[in-house]
Order: sequence, then structure tokens, then C-alpha cells
Amino acid sequence: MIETIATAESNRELAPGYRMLTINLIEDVRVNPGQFAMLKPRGSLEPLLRRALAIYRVEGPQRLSFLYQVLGRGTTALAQLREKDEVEALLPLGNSWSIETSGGGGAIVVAGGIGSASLLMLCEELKRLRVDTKLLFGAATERAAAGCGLEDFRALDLPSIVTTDDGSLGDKELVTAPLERELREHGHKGSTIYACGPWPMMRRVAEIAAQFKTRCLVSLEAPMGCGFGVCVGCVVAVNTGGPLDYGSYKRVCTDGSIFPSEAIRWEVNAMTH
Amino acid sequence: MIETIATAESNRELAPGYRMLTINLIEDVRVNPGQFAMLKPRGSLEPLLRRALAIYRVEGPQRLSFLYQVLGRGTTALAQLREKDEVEALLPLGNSWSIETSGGGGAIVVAGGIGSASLLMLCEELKRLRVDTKLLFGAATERAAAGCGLEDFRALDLPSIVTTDDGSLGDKELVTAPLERELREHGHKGSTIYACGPWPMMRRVAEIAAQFKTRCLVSLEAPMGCGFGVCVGCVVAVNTGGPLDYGSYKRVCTDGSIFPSEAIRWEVNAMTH
Amino acid sequence: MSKVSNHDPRLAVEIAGIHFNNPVLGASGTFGYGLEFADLIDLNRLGGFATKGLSAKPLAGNAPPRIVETHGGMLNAIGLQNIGARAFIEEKLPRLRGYDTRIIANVFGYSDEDYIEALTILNDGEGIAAYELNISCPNVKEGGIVIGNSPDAAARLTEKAKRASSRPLIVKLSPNVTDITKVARAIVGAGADCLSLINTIVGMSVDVNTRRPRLSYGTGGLSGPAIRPIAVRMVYEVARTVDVPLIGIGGIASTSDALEFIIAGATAIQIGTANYYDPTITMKVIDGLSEYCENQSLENINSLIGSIKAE
Amino acid sequence: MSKVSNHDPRLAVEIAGIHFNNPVLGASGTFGYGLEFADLIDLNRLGGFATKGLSAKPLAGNAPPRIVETHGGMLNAIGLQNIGARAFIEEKLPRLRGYDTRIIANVFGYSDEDYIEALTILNDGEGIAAYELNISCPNVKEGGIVIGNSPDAAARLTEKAKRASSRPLIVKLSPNVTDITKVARAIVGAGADCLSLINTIVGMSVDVNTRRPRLSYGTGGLSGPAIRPIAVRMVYEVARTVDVPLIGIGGIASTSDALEFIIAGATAIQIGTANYYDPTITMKVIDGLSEYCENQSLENINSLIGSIKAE
Ligand SMILES: Cc1cc2nc3c(=O)[nH]c(=O)nc-3n(C[C@H](O)[C@H](O)[C@H](O)COP(=O)(O)OP(=O)(O)OC[C@H]3O[C@@H](n4cnc5c(N)ncnc54)[C@H](O)[C@@H]3O)c2cc1C
Ligand SMILES: Cc1cc2nc3c(=O)[nH]c(=O)nc-3n(C[C@H](O)[C@H](O)[C@H](O)COP(=O)(O)OP(=O)(O)OC[C@H]3O[C@@H](n4cnc5c(N)ncnc54)[C@H](O)[C@@H]3O)c2cc1C
Ligand SMILES: Cc1cc2nc3c(=O)[nH]c(=O)nc-3n(C[C@H](O)[C@H](O)[C@H](O)COP(=O)(O)O)c2cc1C
Ligand SMILES: Cc1cc2nc3c(=O)[nH]c(=O)nc-3n(C[C@H](O)[C@H](O)[C@H](O)COP(=O)(O)O)c2cc1C
Ligand code: FES
Ligand code: FES
Repeated sequence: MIETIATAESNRELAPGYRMLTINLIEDVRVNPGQFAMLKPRGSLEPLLRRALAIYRVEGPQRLSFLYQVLGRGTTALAQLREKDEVEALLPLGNSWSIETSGGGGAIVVAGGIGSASLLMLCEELKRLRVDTKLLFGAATERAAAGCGLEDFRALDLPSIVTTDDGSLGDKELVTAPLERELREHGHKGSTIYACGPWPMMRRVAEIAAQFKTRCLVSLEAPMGCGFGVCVGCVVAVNTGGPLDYGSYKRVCTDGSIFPSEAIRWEVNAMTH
Repeated sequence: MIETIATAESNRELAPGYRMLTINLIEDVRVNPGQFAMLKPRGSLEPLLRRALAIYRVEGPQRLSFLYQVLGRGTTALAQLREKDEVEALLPLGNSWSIETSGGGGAIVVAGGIGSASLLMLCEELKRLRVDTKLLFGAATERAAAGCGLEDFRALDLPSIVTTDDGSLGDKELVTAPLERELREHGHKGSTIYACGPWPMMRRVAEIAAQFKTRCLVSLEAPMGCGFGVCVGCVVAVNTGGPLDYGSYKRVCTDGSIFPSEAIRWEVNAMTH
Repeated sequence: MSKVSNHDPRLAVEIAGIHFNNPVLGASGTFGYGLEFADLIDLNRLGGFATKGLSAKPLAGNAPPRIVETHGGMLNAIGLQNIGARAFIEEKLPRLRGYDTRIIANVFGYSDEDYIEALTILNDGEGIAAYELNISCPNVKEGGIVIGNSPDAAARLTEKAKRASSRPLIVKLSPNVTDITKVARAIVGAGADCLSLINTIVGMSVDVNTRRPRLSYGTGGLSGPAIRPIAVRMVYEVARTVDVPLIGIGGIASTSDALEFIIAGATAIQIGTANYYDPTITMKVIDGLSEYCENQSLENINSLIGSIKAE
Repeated sequence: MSKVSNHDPRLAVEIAGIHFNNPVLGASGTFGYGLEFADLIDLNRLGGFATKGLSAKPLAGNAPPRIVETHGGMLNAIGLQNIGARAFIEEKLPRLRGYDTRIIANVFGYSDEDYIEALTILNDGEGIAAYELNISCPNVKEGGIVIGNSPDAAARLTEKAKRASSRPLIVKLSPNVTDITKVARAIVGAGADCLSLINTIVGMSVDVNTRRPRLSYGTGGLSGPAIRPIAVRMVYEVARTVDVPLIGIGGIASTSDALEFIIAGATAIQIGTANYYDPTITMKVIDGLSEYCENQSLENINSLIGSIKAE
């Protein structure tokens, strides 16, 4: 974990409302798939708090990129960044996707919307390890899919299914629909589901995983105060005595952001949206 | 007075810490010398309040420029503006320099530091009206003088004296020194002094004007909440029953910013610095 | 000055029998005498506004500096400079009557008698819809205690004021108290028709170079977005305590801010500090409320008031 | 973990016999158990810090969402999730003792007995410099009233705590009161060695789409730069009222902010929320204070304490 002032190299719009920020660091970092950073434009005072963004891609030992959707105050501030602007950054943070290769089972990667940002490096790693991988990629629209990095995922050439809410690309259904079909029709014995997306999607993924008794990891979101474990503001409710013997609440930033899906008490919503 | 969203055309550094902002409006405005605008970058939330800047120059019916020194939060925010960025603007505001030509007396213009920003259009007007004008231009250093628009004043080709605090340009003295010499040595009967600069300078100018019984107008600064007369936050203490029959406090934004110097109770400081 | 203006009927609200075309009002001390905004917004579209605090006699106010900007807000110690109740009636009201907007006279005094005197003068003024009693201004030295911080003193003044006034009485609450519901209950018990809240919160800022307070008065009242969460909480608490309508105030700078107060229990809202840095903010919020009604298929904004879902 | 660090001797301050290398401390609840910062800053350079509020038994805290950002600040309703006093002694203290920084154990309970129990456990802990009694946390439902809002309840608890504790006792004041000097006087009268102020201010934020509070708990505590002017004012008021040293807290995010509190009367300061968005802020402020001493030719920062020029 380093606290540093990085420099924006580029910050381009991939699709309306979706951007890719590339920053340069002054020291080397080692990043594992699924880790994130806390970022904000240097000196900006509104909003005060940094925002968590998954590290989308390691472009070099001192160069990282982030994929983000411009939603509210924090991401709007990030969207203003131009070349050479400075960025306050704390990174890399959180645990990472643990890839289970021993069982011989494959991987099903479920990306919902901008949740994709946490999954590209995972897919790269799965490919590198030659894990039999299926990508399920869901977005609101064709444009949103482009904004969520679909081209980068396609470049990996993994078997994949794309869904959109409005049918503008791929099948018109929720991304959880092909997940259920996959498990029902193809079994995927010994496989692991890796999912990142909106809470309702992940909740449904967790249900499906439980139904088909499939190992499932989810990367969660929560409003974050600090990103490094001191504010205890980012917690999710977990099953006591469940996997890893969790207590009542765990911090998404340091105990996660990746959790086994059955650890989470999905009925206690960590986010209001 | 119009409330509008203007567009930054340029915002260049004239000297370290001094900038010139040019904006384009979507409607015509008529500006009198000495008027000001309340400005801030569109949507910026820190600081909240707009800042008052004198209208430095009318570049066209829909195009104005401002000269400013980057001091604190508001001017730092303005300094971030780049071409095509939007600017929230209320303008033109305040009264204006009233040029007295009937007495046949000349004009002595005293510019202290960035106070010059309020005086360029006055000098242009004095020249147009063929008023016998002497410019006294004081700044901290040669660089500051450049930042305060010295070249633009020089282009008007008025008789002038330049002073700097460190002697890097012109005489090493306060700008009030040549003012006193002028009045003592040349009389300037029937003349008017027009002054804008820091409070201590203007206080001294007012003293000198009183001593030599010379008409004197000053453009004042005060921390401004609104700029259009509703917050009553920008007041200066004035002599009751004095010129124009003032009450105890007058608003710099709407009763000024230009006042006859003898109206002001100089011992009550409107600004802490 | 034409009174023809299209009002969205979904936004109309009523307080103590007064009809407001919409719940968006200018807050006292930030809206001058209303006329200052005539060139900036269509006053006929405005729900109403509260005048700068009026006293029986004109007041000169405090020495400068009177305002200082803080993070997300500002401190002020204006000291209630105003032209006096009589001048308001004579110089401002005649022109204000030309507009289709509700005029609330905000009233201030150093003693109960001062308040009654100001009210008595204002009773003569034609076109005033209601009075708003400022019992909570922290920026005046005389008087010692702040009436609004004491349930007893506040109730006593409210009772007298209610008797003296020929119009509905709004009392404006001070946030500088341990339990705002206690003061609210006392004031409503004493006959107030409506409560408005909050006034500014006492604060201070120090110039670390001169080691002096940045305001000549020393302390000042904090306003602006910084205080909004405190104001929303207080409106929520008071709404669950008393039965009179509430006017929510404190840091409102957007439609969504206004909605927070309405959902928490306010029938109308006042916008203060935001008028300074965005003089057309009231119009934007009115438009925004119409849009919200549209998007949420609300027939009437009244159904939103106090609709918060919380135990 | 080396203890060798160059301290600027001009910055040393003393509170209740405890020597602090400098007046810059981390605030409770924003500094974890200190160790979370070991990789981010040089803990040996830090004046000290207050631990997350410790209770006799571990607490799970409130359901999420627990935090929401507001303008210039944030609301939190953590609900005092903590590992408990015993685990702190066993798991954290041994590692913390390796650092040259003052450890203040922040203590919390739902009843007087809870506090005494926690203090009794902590008395066994080696390396704790002082206790800070959190009598003002607004985010816990049990207990009914907030002890810190009542001079009597606060004095009663202070007295008991003083008797139970083997170390200097700091009591942390609630800002949610009409007159903070009354509570301060009562607490000092009951034996507190030092007061720290302010804790968070109760606030609320509403999601206008769901019409629910944004925090699961409903209300939360407001912190951050938004509240600074209120905190500075309260430190100023209390400094003129009591004779014990004060620790100033509330929205400090820069050297100049820290200086405002010191000039207003604080012997030391705590930085809270700013640690979240600028984890090295404590180091920056320490450096900034040295620079200020240099520029102002101050031999000792103690001469600044309470040096405000105000009538
Ligand atoms: C570990 C982690 C990794 C993350 N990685 C990424 C990433 O790679 N790319 C990315 O774009 N985001 C990512 N996020 C989310 C990001 O940190 C912000 O929370 C999100 O962008 C919203 O912040 P904001 O400042 O735009 O909105 P805010 O100003 O915080 O909120 C403004 C409005 O947006 C709404 N809102 C906030 N978050 C969401 C949401 N997720 N969905 C819908 N509405 C919302 C709020 O309710 C509010 O109404 C990640 C979050 C976490 C915890
Ligand atoms: C009618 C009027 C016209 C003006 N015209 C111009 C103009 O044309 N060009 C221009 O540059 N400015 C002009 N000003 C001043 C300008 O509005 C700001 O007040 C000034 O730039 C400081 O604002 P800030 O946001 O930079 O500093 P703030 O963030 O408001 O203050 C930050 C720090 O700077 C200090 N500070 C603030 N103002 C001054 C000052 N004047 N001198 C020294 N220190 C100060 C403060 O004490 C504080 O410590 C004018 C003011 C008025 C009232
Ligand atoms: C400069 C200024 C002057 C004010 N004067 C008055 C006043 O005369 N009477 C009054 O009741 N409130 C006065 N207020 C308080 C506002 O009406 C309002 O209650 C407060 O500012 C909070 O709202 P805001 O955050 O939207 O500004 C004043 C506020 C400011 C900023
Ligand atoms: C998330 C959070 C948790 C807090 N927890 C505690 C606590 O356990 N005990 C305590 O005394 N104060 C607690 N506080 C209050 C802070 O110590 C401090 O008094 C307050 O935040 C004001 O300072 P700031 O504006 O610098 O944050 C907490 C504050 C925050 C933001
Ligand atoms: S974000 Fe602060 S503990 Fe996780
Ligand atoms: S700045 Fe508001 S009245 Fe002058």
C-alpha cells in the first residue's frame, strides 16, 4: 500500500458517462487482480472523500488504468481530470480474486455493468493459467457495454455471452439468466463463479450459486470513508461462524472487497441503491 | 445587471501569480469604467461564494477581460479555468468612476498593485475625453507591475510615474510618495484623484487628498457575499451626514465600490488584511 | 410587475390559511427586501420570501468585517442592519404589493417590548402575509441571553407577539440548543401558527496571522450547505413533536436538498445563503420540484410532507 | 519501529503531566488502533492518538450504511464497533508500545458501570498515557439520554471515572448543547484533568428517491471541515471558562486550522475525518506548525495557546 501523488496521463470517455483514467506513479507497485485504489483529484475539496476504483489494468509497473462510470460527486470530480493533473492515490488496497485451479473446475465470470472494472485482470489471469473460463457480461445498453470495457474483454477471446437490459446487444435479459442456464445445462462441476456488479445482481448470483452448490466469490461495494480499515464505515453484514469464521460485520475495504458469497447476509443491504 | 453563464476564452498568466481571464457572453452588456463582476467557475462548490473582479477591459459587446492576482481560494479556483470552461457571472455591478470635467482640472490616477484592474478603463475614458491625466502606478516588484497590466497602461501613453517596493522598476518608494510630490509641487488645482489599491494605500491617499484639498475618489474592496446588495456583508463605515448624506455603513457592492474619500471612516478597517 | 405567471398547481401549499403558489421561499437576511431580486428572477413565480429582520427603529448593524467564508458555508455577524419597520411599510411594501408572492415580515427586537412595537407598526402594512419572529439571532450583544435558546422566554414572547399581531405568526427556532423539541413544544403551546427552522449556528473563525477573530463581532452565525444535515435532523425531530406546519431552512442549494426537508416534515422551505452565489436558485428549485412530481407521478407535493420512512 | 525521531522541541506540550512531542493527535474513531497507520506515517513523529472507543465487551456496531458524505463533511453512525478493552490490551498494546507516541484510550459505555468496567480492564494495560471518556456519542440507542448533554449526569460519571482510573482523565464534550461552558464547568468540578472537544454534531441525510434516511441508524454524527467554525467557537468559550488544558477537535485539515484552535485556547488538537481522505495529514500539520514557529519567530508553541485577541 502506498500513499502517493500520481499524474493523470489520459482520461478519455469510452461511451457517454463512462471513462478510462490512466495514471503514472513515481514508484513501482505490484497489483493483484481485484484490488482497488482510493483516488481523488489533488487538492479538490468537494467532495472531500476519495472514491474507490478497481484497478482495471496494470499498464506497466508505474502505470495503472481505471474504468469508471460518472455517477455522482466523486466520479464527476474525477471526470474533470486532464493530462498532467495530479491525483491523490492510496493503492493497491483490498484482497484479490483467489483462483482455485486444483479442483480442475472452470471459471464463470459474471460482470454486471461497471462491475466489469474489477474483472478484466481476473480474466487475463484465468487465461494465463489456462483455466476453462466462461464470461457472462451484462450491461444496460450496447453503449454501456462499450463503456464497461467490452472490447477489452473480447480481445481476450474467452467464450462469452453478452446481455443487455434493452436488447441492443446480445440477449435481452439479465446477466443472471445465462448464469442459471449454464449451471443447469452444463453442470460446471467444481467450477468457481467470480462476480462483480450491482448488489441485486450479486444477491441473485449468490442464490444461484447456492442452488447449484457452486463456489462463488463476489466483489462488493460499500460507501467508503478511508479505504484502509480505520473508519469501519464500509461494512457488510456477514454470517457469524460462517466461512472464515466471520463476526457480524466485515469491512469491505480490508476484509474484502472479495468475499465468498455464502458469507454475506444478503438481506442486510450494504448500499441503499 | 445580468446573471449568466459565460464561456472562458482564455485565462493566461501575465506574471507569476497574476492572470488575465477573458470571457464571452451570450448577450450584449454596457459597462462603465470601475464596474465589477461576481464570478466563479460553473458548478464549483469550494469555495461557494463568487469573487468580485473589476472589469478590466471591454473587448467587445459580449467579451470582457479581468485581471486578477491569485491569492486565496476563490482566485485559485478561477485560475483553474481553461478555454471553453463555463463561468457563472453576475455583471456589471456597482457604480462607476464619475469624471469631473467641468472644473477644467486634470486627473491623477493612483494604481496600487492589482487595484490597477479597476483603472484601465478609466484611463482610456480620461484619454478619450482629453482630460489632462497623470498616472501613478505602484507595484511590489517589476514582475508584479507586469502582472498588474503595466503594458496596457503604457500603451495609452499617459504621463506616468512607476514605483516598486523593491526598486526593481521605477522609483523605490510607495506610490503615495509621488502623489504627495505632485500635489505639493504642481498644485493640480481643480484636479481629481482616482485611486484603487490596498486599504493602507488608499487611506494614505485620502489623507494626502484632504491635506491638499483635492477631490478624491476611491474604489474599495470588502469581502462580498452577494455583490448585489442583499447580504449587507460588504459594508464600510462612513461618516454620518458626510458627503451624499451617508448613514453609518454603506455597501461596497451597490453603494460603491467607488466613494468620495472623505466619506469613509478610514480608522474602521473594512478588511482585516 | 405583471401578476400573470403559470404556477404548477401540484406545488401549492398552505400554511396557517395562507396560500403559497409553491413551497420555495427566500430566507430572511438573504433576500433583502425582495426588490433586489426583481431584475434577477420572476418574483411572481416565487412562493414567497421573508424580509431582512425588521426592528421598530432602524439599526446600523455591526462594524466590518461582517462575513467570512468557511468550508461549505459562511459566518455572518451583520448585526441586523435594517431600515426599520416604518420605512419598510412606506418604501418597500407599495412596490412589493405589485407581485404575486407572499411577503413574510421577519421581526426582530432586543426585548419583548421591541418586538411588540415592531409588530404594531407592521400591522398597518398592507400586503404582509405573515410574521416571522426571529428569536434566535446570535449576532447582537444587547439583551444578554438569546430568547430562542430558552423554552420559557420563547413561550412568553410568542404569547405576547401572538396577541399583538393581526396576522399568522411564524416563530423561527434557534439550533443552538440541546433539545430543539422542547423549545418547539413551548412555542407551539404559546400559540405559534408555524415554526421555521433553523437559524444560523454560532461559530467562529480566527485569522492565524493577526490572532484576531475574522469577524469584528468575534463570533458569527454559520449558514450554507455545511449545516444542512443538522437542519434536516432538527426538522425531522420537530415534525414528530408538534402539529403546526414547519418551514425548513438550512443549506438548501438544490431541488434534492429542498426535498430532504419536505420529506423530513417541512411544508415549505426557505433558501438562504445559496441566493448569494446563485441568485436564480429559487427558480431552479421550483422547476426541479415540478420535475420531481412528474418523475415520481405525484399529484400533489403535500403527499410528500413528512413522508419519511424511518422508525 | 525505531524510536529515533527528530522532534522539534518548540512543539512539545504537556497535559496533566503527560509529555507530548507535539500537539498533533489522531482523533478517536478515525485512527483505528493506531497500527493501521504504521505503513502510512512515522508513528514516532506523531504527538499521540486516541483509540477507537473501547468498551468493556466487544461491540458489533450498527447495520450498514454507516457513513454518508455531506457538503464539507460526513455523517457516521458506526455504533462504536470495537474489539473490546481486553483485546486491545492483549492484541494491540504490545505492538503499540514500540512507538514513541502517546496512546490515549478512548472509553465508552452504555451506563456508568460500563465505563467503570472498561476503565478497570484498561488500568492493567501498560503503555496507555491517559483515558478519554466519550460521553457524547450520538450513535447508540441504548441508554436513552446522552450523558454528555447533561451537566449533572456528566459530572456524576466523571467523578466515578476519576476514582476508578489510574491515569489522567480527559473528558470529551458533546457539542449538541445549549451552553457548553455549563457542562464543561460541571465536568472540571468533578475532577477531569483535561477536556477534549468537540465530538460530532447530530445530523441526518435523506435519500429523496427512497424517502429513507441515508444511514440505517437514521441520524448520525457530522464531522469534517463543515463543523470547524462551531468547534473553534466552543473551544474559545470553554477556554475562557475552565482552567484545565483543552484538546481542540473538529474539522481540522490543515496547519492553519490547527492554529485556529490553539490560538482559541487548545493545548493540543486532534485530527479526525481528514485522516480518511489524507492519511498523512498529521505529518503535514506537524511540519506546518514548525514552519509557523519559524516564520513567526516563536520559541515555543505554548505561547500561542489561548493568545486570541478578542474582548
Ligand atoms: C472496492 C470498490 C471498487 C469500486 N470500483 C469501481 C470501479 O472500478 N469503477 C466505478 O465506476 N466505480 C467503482 N466503485 C464505485 C465508486 O467507488 C463510487 O462509489 C461510485 O462511482 C459512486 O460515487 P460518486 O462519487 O460518483 O457518487 P456519490 O456522489 O458518492 O453518490 C451520488 C449519487 O450516486 C448514487 N450512487 C452512488 N454509488 C452508486 C452506485 N454504485 N450505483 C448507483 N448509484 C450510485 C448515490 O446514491 C447518490 O445518489 C467501486 C467501489 C468500491 C467499494
Ligand atoms: C469591487 C471589487 C473588485 C475587485 N477587483 C479585483 C480585481 O480586479 N482583481 C483582483 O485580483 N481582485 C479583485 N478584488 C479582490 C477579489 O474579489 C478577492 O477578494 C481577492 O482576490 C481574494 O480572494 P481569494 O478568493 O483569492 O482569497 P480568499 O480565499 O477569499 O482569502 C484567502 C486569503 O487571502 C487573503 N486575502 C483575501 N483578499 C486579500 C487581499 N485583497 N489582499 C491580501 N490578502 C487577501 C485572506 O485574508 C485570506 O487569508 C476585488 C474586490 C472587490 C470588492
Ligand atoms: C447574512 C445573513 C443574514 C441573516 N439575517 C437574518 C435575519 O435578519 N433574520 C433571520 O431570521 N435570519 C437571518 N439569517 C438566517 C437565514 O434566514 C437562515 O435561517 C440561515 O442562513 C440558514 O439558511 P441557509 O443555510 O440557507 O443560509 C441571516 C443569514 C445570513 C447568511
Ligand atoms: C467514523 C467516525 C467514528 C468516530 N468514533 C468515535 C469514537 O469511537 N469515540 C469518540 O470519542 N469519538 C469518535 N468520533 C469523533 C471524532 O473523534 C471527532 O471528535 C469528530 O469526528 C470531530 O472531528 P473531525 O471533524 O476532525 O472528524 C468518530 C468520528 C468519526 C467520523
Ligand atoms: S472504508 Fe474505512 S474501514 Fe473500510
Ligand atoms: S456583497 Fe452582499 S450586500 Fe454587498
